[in-house]
Amino acid sequence: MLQTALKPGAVGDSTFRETYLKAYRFMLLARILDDKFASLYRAGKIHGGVFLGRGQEALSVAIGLALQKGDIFAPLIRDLAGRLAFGEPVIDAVRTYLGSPLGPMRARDGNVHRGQPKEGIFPMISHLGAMISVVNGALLARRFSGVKDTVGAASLGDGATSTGAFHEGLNQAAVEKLPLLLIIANNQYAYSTPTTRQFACHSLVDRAVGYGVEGYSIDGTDLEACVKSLQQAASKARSGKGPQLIVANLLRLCGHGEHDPAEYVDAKLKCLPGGRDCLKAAEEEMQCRNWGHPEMISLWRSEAVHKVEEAVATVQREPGPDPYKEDWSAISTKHLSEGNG
Amino acid sequence: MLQTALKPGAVGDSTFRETYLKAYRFMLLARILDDKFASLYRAGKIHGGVFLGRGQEALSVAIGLALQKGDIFAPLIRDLAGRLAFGEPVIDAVRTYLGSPLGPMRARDGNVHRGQPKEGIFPMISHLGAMISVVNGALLARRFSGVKDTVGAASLGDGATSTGAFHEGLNQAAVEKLPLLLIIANNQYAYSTPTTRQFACHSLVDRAVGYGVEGYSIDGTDLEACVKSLQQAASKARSGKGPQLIVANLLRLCGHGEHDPAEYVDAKLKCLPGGRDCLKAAEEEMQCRNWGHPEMISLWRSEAVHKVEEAVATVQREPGPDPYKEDWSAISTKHLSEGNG
Amino acid sequence: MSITYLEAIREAQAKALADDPRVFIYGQDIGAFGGAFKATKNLAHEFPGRVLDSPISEDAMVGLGVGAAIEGRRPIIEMQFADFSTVGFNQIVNQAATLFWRTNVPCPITVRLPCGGTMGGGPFHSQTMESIYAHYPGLIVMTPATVEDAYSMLLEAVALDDPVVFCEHKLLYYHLKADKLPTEALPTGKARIAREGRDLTIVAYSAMVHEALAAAEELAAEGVQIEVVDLRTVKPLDTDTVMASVARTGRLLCVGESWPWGGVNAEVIARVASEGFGLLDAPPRRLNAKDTPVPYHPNLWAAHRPTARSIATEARKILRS
Amino acid sequence: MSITYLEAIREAQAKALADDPRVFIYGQDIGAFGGAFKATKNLAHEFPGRVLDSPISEDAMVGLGVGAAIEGRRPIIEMQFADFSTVGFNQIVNQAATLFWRTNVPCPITVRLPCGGTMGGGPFHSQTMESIYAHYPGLIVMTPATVEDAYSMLLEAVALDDPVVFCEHKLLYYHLKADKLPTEALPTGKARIAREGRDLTIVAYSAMVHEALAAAEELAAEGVQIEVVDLRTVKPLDTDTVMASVARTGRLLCVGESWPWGGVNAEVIARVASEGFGLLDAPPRRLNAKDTPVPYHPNLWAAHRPTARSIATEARKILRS
Ligand SMILES: Cc1ncc(C[n+]2csc(CCOP(=O)(O)OP(=O)(O)O)c2C)c(N)n1
Ligand SMILES: Cc1ncc(C[n+]2csc(CCOP(=O)(O)OP(=O)(O)O)c2C)c(N)n1
Ligand SMILES: [Mg+2]
Ligand SMILES: [Mg+2]
Repeated sequence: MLQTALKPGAVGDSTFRETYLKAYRFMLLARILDDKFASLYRAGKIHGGVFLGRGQEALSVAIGLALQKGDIFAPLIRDLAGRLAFGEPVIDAVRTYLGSPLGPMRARDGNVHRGQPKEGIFPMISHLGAMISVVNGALLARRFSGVKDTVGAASLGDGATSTGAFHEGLNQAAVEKLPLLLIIANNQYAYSTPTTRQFACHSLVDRAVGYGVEGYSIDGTDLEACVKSLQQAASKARSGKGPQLIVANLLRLCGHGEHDPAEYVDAKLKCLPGGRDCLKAAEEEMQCRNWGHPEMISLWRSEAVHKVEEAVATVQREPGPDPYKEDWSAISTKHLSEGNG
Repeated sequence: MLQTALKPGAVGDSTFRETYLKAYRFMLLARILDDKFASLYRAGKIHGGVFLGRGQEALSVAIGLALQKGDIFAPLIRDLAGRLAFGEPVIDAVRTYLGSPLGPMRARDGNVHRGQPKEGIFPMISHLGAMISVVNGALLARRFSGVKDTVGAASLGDGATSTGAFHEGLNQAAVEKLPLLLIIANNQYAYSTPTTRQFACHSLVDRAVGYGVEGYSIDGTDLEACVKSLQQAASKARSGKGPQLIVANLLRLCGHGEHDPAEYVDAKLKCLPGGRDCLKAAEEEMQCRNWGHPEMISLWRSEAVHKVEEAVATVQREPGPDPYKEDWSAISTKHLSEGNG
Repeated sequence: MSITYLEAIREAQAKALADDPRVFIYGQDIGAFGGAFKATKNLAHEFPGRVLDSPISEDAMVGLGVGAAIEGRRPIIEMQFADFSTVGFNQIVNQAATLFWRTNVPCPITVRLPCGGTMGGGPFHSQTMESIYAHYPGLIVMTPATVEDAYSMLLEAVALDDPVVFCEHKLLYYHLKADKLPTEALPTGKARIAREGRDLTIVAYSAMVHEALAAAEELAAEGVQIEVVDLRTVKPLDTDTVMASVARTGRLLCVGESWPWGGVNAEVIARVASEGFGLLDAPPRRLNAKDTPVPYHPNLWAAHRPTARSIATEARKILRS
Repeated sequence: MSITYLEAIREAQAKALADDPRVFIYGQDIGAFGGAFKATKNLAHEFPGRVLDSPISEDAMVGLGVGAAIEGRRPIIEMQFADFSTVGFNQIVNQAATLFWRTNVPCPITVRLPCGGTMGGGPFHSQTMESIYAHYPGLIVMTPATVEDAYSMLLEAVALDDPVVFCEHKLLYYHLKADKLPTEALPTGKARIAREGRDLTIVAYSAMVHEALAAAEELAAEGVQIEVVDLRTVKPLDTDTVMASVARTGRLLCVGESWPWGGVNAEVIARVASEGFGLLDAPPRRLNAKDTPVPYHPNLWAAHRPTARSIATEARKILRS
């Protein structure tokens, strides 16, 4: 059941080189955008919380790249890299965080609670685990329609595996043998809670056998491992092998939210495998392999910075939402709306 | 992790012989009482449903016998044998089914929704899986009080393993390393639904590793296997080894309830291991081993019949509940009761 | 030929499946078995692959429905009993109910809840939950009281682009009969005058409509003419019809099977008191179940819920005031 | 020295832990970290082994509390946000709330819900759920509006033998301050006259009490004297105090942050209309949040919930009628 992530001999192969560099660019863009959100937060420009994916870009981007246009992605709070790789425009993220009425959530919902269902990005509700069965339903609908070669990915954290919704959702997907990729980013903490207070199994991948699904255990800071495992899992799911459970080991390199100094994080974890910064690791890897010259990387960086600054500048010029323009109706059948009692 | 149930050499040993016969007597009593409930149901003497444990007496009685006075038992709908073995009086069951105000549920709740929390029998609410965390809480409370050498058992069916409550409850027990016995009676159906629509794992015992708990897979129609496995699991739990997950294979030899002809049951299942009648099997075993002469057994039977008939006769003479004697208040702090709005 | 309330629900689902390929049904034991109450009898056979048995996973059942709805399907989710929707609660009130408002993508899901007390049902097989679901923005809550409405409103529910909590009353399943299925119906959101009268308005819904009608019959013998309004849907709530009736009678009694604190009765009285204060010649009153779980024994259950007798008694009080 | 609403909640828990060995606290991140809002700051350190971090399992969190209560403990269960109690809903309304009535064994569990809207909270971190829980028999629902009540009512909640849903308002956590902790308090179930007046009664609870008081201040400048009643607990609901106030003023406005359909406001108006009809010189009115999820952006949120301004506007309407 448990699989090793790496296909031998793949290294060096030139299409993979491109994939790797592409992945790196999205990781870089995500990191820079996240940093921007953090500084906007410190500047008091963002209402409510800010949640970063720092340290989890390799895993997240691998999800986005393993998916194809038309697939489904239900990201969680640390999936900026994966969102971008799957095609979410930078400006969608900025507009949602800054509460622009032009954003996909129209200032009604904010921060990480964003998406465009018709584009295949399902916007999370906050209740952890709740999106899995929603992805299942979309995949079942596609089966009804005879759509083949499609997959749906749902992201989760280690803490979210303790929810009943996680269990019901994964079990439901297994019973229906749906092409679900369930990716668990075990970043060692759920907010402040260490995994020892969250589960007692040796590894979360040990849960796969109990659902009758394939399981993968990977180093979530190893971009190559992430990309290849996710691609392998995705092609298995596409080919009718049912749900694939990917458990990645890594470390949250930020607070739970930007309000959280996260003093509770055990410093030793940084030295363990999975504790390093996946972005730096990818850069080092690129150097060893001589992929992408430093100049190119710094060019990419400045392009990314430019892109982010431009988006933020644009959105900051956009007017805030006007309550008088809202119809204050929660249903689409307007003549049945009760108005505001 | 997976264990074999039988301790070699135990067979024949005389204290075990007594245990076996004791178990058999409770099984017999349970079967006879269940049959009585069935006939009362057919006679229109019972309001609402009747749910029998036919075919599951061996497993259920093993639970009751593995528990000691002071332990906790949260039985489910097919646990009459276990309840009796744990000490539930026959008349409690009869009074609850017939709705006598003298019963433990005072005609407020009925049939299998009965118990006496202070005696360690937690009365189920209908929502499947919901009792596990309640047992966890009681066990945690005892840990606070320094009570050692105690265990709590919760019964579940195969279908109930699909609930979020099952997952959260077992995981919680594992994290707290509580002395929980979680017994799953896989009787092949959840109402009409076969296990193929309920889970996709090879065996439910494969879930144990995913929670980091010990797992047992047993033939639920083999009384010896049930008694010994449950005793082994109980002593492990008592000695601080944490939750024990027992998965028993057997067949429901009745409808989901007495209203259900259960035509959906695949006849072939009766021929498979786990498909036989555990009561008959125990009798045959006793014959082979020359334990308990036929006369004794028929004596036990008539004693059981007498006990049951007596209880029913007594309860049938008891007056029904009087709505005017009810205070119609759901809280114990009477001066805060809203009355009947 | 005569058809029961339950058969009407089965027929409505059969028609929805036949007329609209986007419709499918998902729930426990609803496939080959036809459901705990047989509301989907033979449908799995008649519509292969579109009536699916679910695991005992209410949360995931509703979540799956929402995902399918996003993809343009029209799922009907059957809860085995309304009482068990408490474990699917989050997906109903926070996922289905918020989807359209958040994303502008409609969520045409119907959640069927077999509701209400029956003999020997007890605390966990008797609950009515319309008062809970109606509180949440984004949901439409239907409470059909007749065979005709069970049929036409369920078809409406499936046709609507919004999530509908469809509260069907188990007590009406077998006893309530009609000669034939309706070909037309009142629009969703409109209440119905179930009986005309000029002395007192009784507002009721679901099974309580029949208790109210029986009470009205009893009081007619005393020369009192009761008007009975059947709300049909409790959200939206047809304030106009209620107000018009109170305008005629000047007196109001609200009857519901749910618990006394809050809920449909409180909402109706609050609206009439706020918007129709001048129409009232006497204080409006309400009758609910008692403020305890639903008892198992028929003696207790009969005293727990409003009945024709207790309604008539309450009505007399109002008529005297 | 000055103490905040949040600190009062922390102090009440410290006192409960210190005075009663049966008390323990269970919830996410409440141990060494002190909770998402720091309501249990240092408690794990001061009371070793009695303040436990739970997995993200709301259903099991409440279930564990009930089991411990059966064994004589007095658990306090902290939900990280009230909104997430929807996944612990079943254990609250069907397990905790029914235990005493079914078995005669009390269930002294306190479930703390950080409730209510804040800037940027959005649809799933802003909900108030008192109107949902109060509908269920077997629960006591507290909604403290002051630092003093946050402290004394939480101590009461833990001391009571019945399940209490303790709704604390996040908007009051840091801003609301008092000079010291109270040594005495009104009994549970009694409402409080937060401001005296003779022209109009405004009934409010939780954070809305302060909006109502601000509105009263604004109207005082116009020569109008508003009486503000703080319900304190919404179940049981102190009908007497409300009625006595309406008897004085003849006019009633109910203000609540929950959604418009049903709930506290409807319940209060229904009671006054039924039992105090003759006391009313004008139609009673209510003000709620709008019937949509709670919006993320402050502009929208400010328009979604009742505020001093909208309350004052509504009050003027009533005073004119
Ligand atoms: C059902 C539910 N309970 C509680 C919360 C509050 N909450 C939000 S994020 C979080 C921690 C999640 O940890 P994890 O799943 O490991 O994801 P991570 O933040 O580490 O990426 C919690 C407790 C929630 N969103 N949903
Ligand atoms: C949460 C929940 N959903 C649905 C039901 C209705 N129900 C009662 S028993 C049952 C089947 C249970 O099957 P299983 O767990 O295998 O136990 P068995 O009846 O086979 O002993 C169902 C669906 C319930 N009680 N609780
Ligand atoms: Mg984590
Ligand atoms: Mg079963």
